[in-house]
Amino acid sequence: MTTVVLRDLTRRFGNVTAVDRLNLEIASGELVAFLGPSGCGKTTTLRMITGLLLPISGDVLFDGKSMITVPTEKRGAVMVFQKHLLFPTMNVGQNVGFGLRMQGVEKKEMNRRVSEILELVKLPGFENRRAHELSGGQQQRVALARALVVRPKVLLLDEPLANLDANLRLEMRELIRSIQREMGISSVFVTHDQEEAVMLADRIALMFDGVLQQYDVPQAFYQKPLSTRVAHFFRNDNALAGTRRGDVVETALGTLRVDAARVQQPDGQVLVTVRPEDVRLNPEAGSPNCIQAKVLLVVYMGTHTQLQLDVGGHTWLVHSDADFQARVGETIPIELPASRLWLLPAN
Amino acid sequence: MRFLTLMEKLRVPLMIFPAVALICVLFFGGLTVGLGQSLGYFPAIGSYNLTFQYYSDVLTDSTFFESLWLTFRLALLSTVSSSVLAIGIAMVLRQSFKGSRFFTFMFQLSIPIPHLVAAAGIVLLVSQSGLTARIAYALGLINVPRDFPVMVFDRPGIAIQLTYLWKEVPFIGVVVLAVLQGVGPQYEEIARTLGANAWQRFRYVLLPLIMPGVLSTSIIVFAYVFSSYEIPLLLGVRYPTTLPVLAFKNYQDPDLSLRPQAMAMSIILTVIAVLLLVIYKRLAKYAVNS
Amino acid sequence: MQKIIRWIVLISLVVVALAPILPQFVWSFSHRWLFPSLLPSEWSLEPWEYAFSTSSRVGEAFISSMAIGIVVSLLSIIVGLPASRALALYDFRGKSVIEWLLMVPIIVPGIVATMGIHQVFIRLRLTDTFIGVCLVHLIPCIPYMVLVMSSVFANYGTDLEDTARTLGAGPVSVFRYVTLPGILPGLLVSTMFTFLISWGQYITTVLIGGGSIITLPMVLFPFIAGTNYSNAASISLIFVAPAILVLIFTSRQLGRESAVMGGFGKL
Amino acid sequence: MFDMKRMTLILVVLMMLVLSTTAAQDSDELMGEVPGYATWADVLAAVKGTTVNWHMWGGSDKINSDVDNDIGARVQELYGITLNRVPLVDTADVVNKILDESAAGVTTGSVDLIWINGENFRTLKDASLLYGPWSEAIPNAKFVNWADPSLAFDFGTPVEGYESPWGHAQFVMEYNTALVGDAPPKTFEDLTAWVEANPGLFTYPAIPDFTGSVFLRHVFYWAAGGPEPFLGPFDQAVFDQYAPKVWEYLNALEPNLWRAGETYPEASALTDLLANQEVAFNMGYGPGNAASSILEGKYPETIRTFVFDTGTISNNNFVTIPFNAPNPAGAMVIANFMLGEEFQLKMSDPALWGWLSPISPTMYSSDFQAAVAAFERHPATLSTEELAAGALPEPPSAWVTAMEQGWVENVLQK
Repeated sequence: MTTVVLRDLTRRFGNVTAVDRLNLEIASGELVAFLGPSGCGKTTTLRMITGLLLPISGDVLFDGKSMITVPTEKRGAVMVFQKHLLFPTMNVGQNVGFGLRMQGVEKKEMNRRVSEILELVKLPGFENRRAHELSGGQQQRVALARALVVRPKVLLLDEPLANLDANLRLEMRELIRSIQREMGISSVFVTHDQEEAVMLADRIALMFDGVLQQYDVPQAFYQKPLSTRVAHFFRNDNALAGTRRGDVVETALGTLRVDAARVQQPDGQVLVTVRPEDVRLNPEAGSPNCIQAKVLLVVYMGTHTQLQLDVGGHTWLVHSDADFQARVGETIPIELPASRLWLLPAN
Repeated sequence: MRFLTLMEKLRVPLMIFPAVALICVLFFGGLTVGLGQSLGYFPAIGSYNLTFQYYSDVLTDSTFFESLWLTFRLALLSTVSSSVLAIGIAMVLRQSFKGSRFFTFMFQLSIPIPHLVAAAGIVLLVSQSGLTARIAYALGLINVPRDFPVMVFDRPGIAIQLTYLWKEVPFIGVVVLAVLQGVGPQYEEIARTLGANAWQRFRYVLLPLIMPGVLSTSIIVFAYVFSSYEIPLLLGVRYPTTLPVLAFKNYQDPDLSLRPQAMAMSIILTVIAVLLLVIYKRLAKYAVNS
Repeated sequence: MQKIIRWIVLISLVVVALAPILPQFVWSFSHRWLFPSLLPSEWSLEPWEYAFSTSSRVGEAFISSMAIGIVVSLLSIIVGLPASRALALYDFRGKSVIEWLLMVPIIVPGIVATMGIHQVFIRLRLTDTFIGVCLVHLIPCIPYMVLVMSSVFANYGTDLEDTARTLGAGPVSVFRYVTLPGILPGLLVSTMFTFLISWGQYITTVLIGGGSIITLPMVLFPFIAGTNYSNAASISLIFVAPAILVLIFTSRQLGRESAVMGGFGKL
Repeated sequence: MFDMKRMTLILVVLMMLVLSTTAAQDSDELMGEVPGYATWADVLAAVKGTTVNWHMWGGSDKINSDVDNDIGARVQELYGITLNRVPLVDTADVVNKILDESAAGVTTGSVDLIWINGENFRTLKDASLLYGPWSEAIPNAKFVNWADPSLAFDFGTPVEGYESPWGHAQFVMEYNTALVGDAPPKTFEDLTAWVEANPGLFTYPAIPDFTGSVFLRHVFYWAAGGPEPFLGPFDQAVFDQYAPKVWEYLNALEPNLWRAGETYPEASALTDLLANQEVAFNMGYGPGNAASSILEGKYPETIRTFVFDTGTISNNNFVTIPFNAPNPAGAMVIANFMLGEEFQLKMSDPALWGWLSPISPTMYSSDFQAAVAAFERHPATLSTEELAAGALPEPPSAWVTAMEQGWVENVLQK
């Protein structure tokens, strides 16, 4: 049970600032996702937590103790990579027991703990298999077991599921989640897949260009993104410029009511946004917050129908019921429920 | 259609035939002639009767065993020390640092240089009146050449081994380096986060990864040293000398009746080489697996 | 600390790499250089004049060494390339036997087969001939070529070739535009190795060439054995120069991660 | 035995008297029969535009370049022959090649002429693998005193027209005055004393090296009080009588030798050891070697030569023609040229090779004699008189083989 604090963590490679004054706190037993496009600095941060990479400035604290001078092998922050999962020269048992062997744990005890952890990852009795005899998912689970068996203070997973196919990924997510909960290990995992981050993480740290954009629970990234960039990353580009005045926003398409208790932008120039799934089509006549939109494209998606609409010159995406009917070029009314509207700062 | 399937069938045989034929005729043909002569089938001197006489002549001669032991010792020592040094240097060269390409090139420098030139260079360097001895004299460390340690024409064969080291360390090293660069840093990083210190990372993670490459290049090196002729001839003592030198001396003796003995030595040399290879591969397999 | 060790290793690496070669430059310009002088007491161009004179036969030997090396390399490619491809990409009965057959010459002392083949060559009138020497040099060269190239082929695979064929390329075009560029780095290195193996052969050339085919090692050997180090030095340097040139061209291939060097790890 | 030697000496003198009268006339006629050619003119006609492959020891750049340039150019000019020198590390290699060719039934080989003597000659002659007889029939053979046992016998093997002499060699010891002083040990007793007083500074080449072998013969001669017991056919009883004393002497010497006798150098390496003061002595068949080595920069200026008080062994360098030589006529022409005044004068020049001539100078013109007399002798070279005074014969090669083998078993491997 360890809390991890990153304080003003900064790292440069040549002229490029990979991570810029990052401040973050990971509560004991929490599972945090570092999310962002490739090159955003999430892996660099992970490596700084392990000590494989030293920051130029800033500090890494485990339970309040600075780790900067502690070498990787003594930190107790264990890493699981996406590639090169298992040591190819060892069998499963040797792979899992590696960390214990390094600590000089007695052989009998080691074997006991290895078989125990293999059961936990649902690979009982796999000790003598060679790495190349295992499937991708099995290898992933062995790698996880190898990390867990040393009871790390912090578990760090670098895109652990990127190489797995869709079904396996789902299965593994659940496994990681349940084991992490069960063992209560403070964990960080790096991913560029927002869906994965949302499903797994207690909190998500979204990074762009080495700068932390938003650190919050997954729901917040959908409901309360802090910028258009964040919103865009979570696939929300629906926006409409306007001016807030109290609980209304004046837009070119009319006046929209907002939930003043929910939105955080001050009065003045703002962007009104609403998630595609929150837009109501076919509103009842007379509903508030109704505006007209022109249908640009209708795509049947199986579970729903996706529409591209022209809303005051902006292209919006809207999800409707699967059986929703509309013709391209038709103008339809849509309702933007006040309780779902969120305001972003105007650019 | 039938023609096409026939071509399909013949493809592999056609591809391997030239190489296999050449090696069979030249190498195994030569070996067979040698075997025949070693057994006394030597029409040129009018000998057709098969006999093991020449083998027993060779195997009862202490000179042969002294040569065998010397040859084996030189090969083993050169191979082991080359491998160890090669791994060490490769570990340094794999790190990325300024000028690493220059140093890697310098490391490879001796690979293409013929053994003969290497031998001459080593003599000029480490003989009792060589450059090192002269530097030692200039520094006042020695007064006369014989104060300088004996390294050329010596029983332990130090100059011989230095020549092999100089030639073979880069050969093994380059292979190790290639393997290490293919491995990348991640295994070590995992090991590190799992609590392995520098030695443990090398011993338990890297060494098993590079061992297959080291083992098979060291077989090549061992075989080379085991069979080389010029270096021990130029830098070694007159007695005992290495097996190839001894065999060739007998072969080139104007007394043709020594030829079957030379051939018997060669055949024994061959058998030992193949045997050592088999043992080595077994050991290697065992070492890698456990 | 680690940095200091690294630089100690690197500097000694350079010193050790150059120590047996650089002093030979000085030797090649020396007339009298006796113990304990650190530099020659008399300088001279004689060793170089001798090396470039016709009587040293260095020029002639250089040409035959080069010609033999090139012919042996080409033959090794012609013979070794199909075999290594077959071994790398196809499974067939007796494959392990073939592999073994082609690898044994690396392990077994070359002098053994050479002494036997010498007897046959005398009868076939191949001793004292250029082609006889080339043939005997092939014994160690083919196995090296096959060893390296089968690893290269295995690494390269057939996917790209198959793609090219579905795109309408004939066998020649596939080889010319897909296979050859793919295996070229490996081919360069293995050709360099076979060339250098041939380039450095001494005793096999002496035996089969019978003194009629004079190669550089044969010109050099008497001077080393005869402790005539000044002449040995000038000839050594001529002997080394093409080898270093070859290295400069292939150094990059040698240095980087490649199936080529890995090939040596597949014995 | 001894009497026979005296007899031959008398014969020599008589022959010299007879021959000297004809010395001035330069006839170009065959003096006997050679296989395949009726007259010398036929021989000369056959050689125009041909190549002669001369297989010879190639360890001396000086000899190499002189053979290629001077001799090569002259025989091209005189006879239209292209001389192709084939360098050897060991003459046994070419002997072996001939043996192999014969065994394989190769009747036209590639070797025309071989620089040879001793054991190698005997091997080829005994196996009947030589062309000839021819050497007594070529025109310049008239200069050769075939009655001289050192020319009629090559290490006890009768020459009988199968090889032709071209240079004379005598064993000398070389020493570094900087280490030894001006009074080198000229007897084996003195040598022992010196070696004991100066351990590590003396050694001799490992046998069967040519030079090491001749040093060993000197020890045998010393042990027996002279060469006489070893000049007849090999006799095991005689050998056993003197051998123990030789092994005892050499083994007693061993602990004080260079490297404490742990190993013995090659002759060429010994040259280098002397040059760099690793040892104080070298030895060899070339009385002019010290002088030319000093001039070539291989030796320091302080090297001098001496011979043992009891004399040193001398022998001759020959050339021979193998049975399957493709161009025996050309080979004979070269051999003939090498017996001529021009070649012998050049070879004797201390500034060039400084060899001794197998031919008495009186056989040649007065110009030749005057030129030889005018040679400036290097201080490192002994006078011809000093050398000739103590010239000892070589034993038959069977003795040499026995001595060499004995040394390997009783000294080297002990």
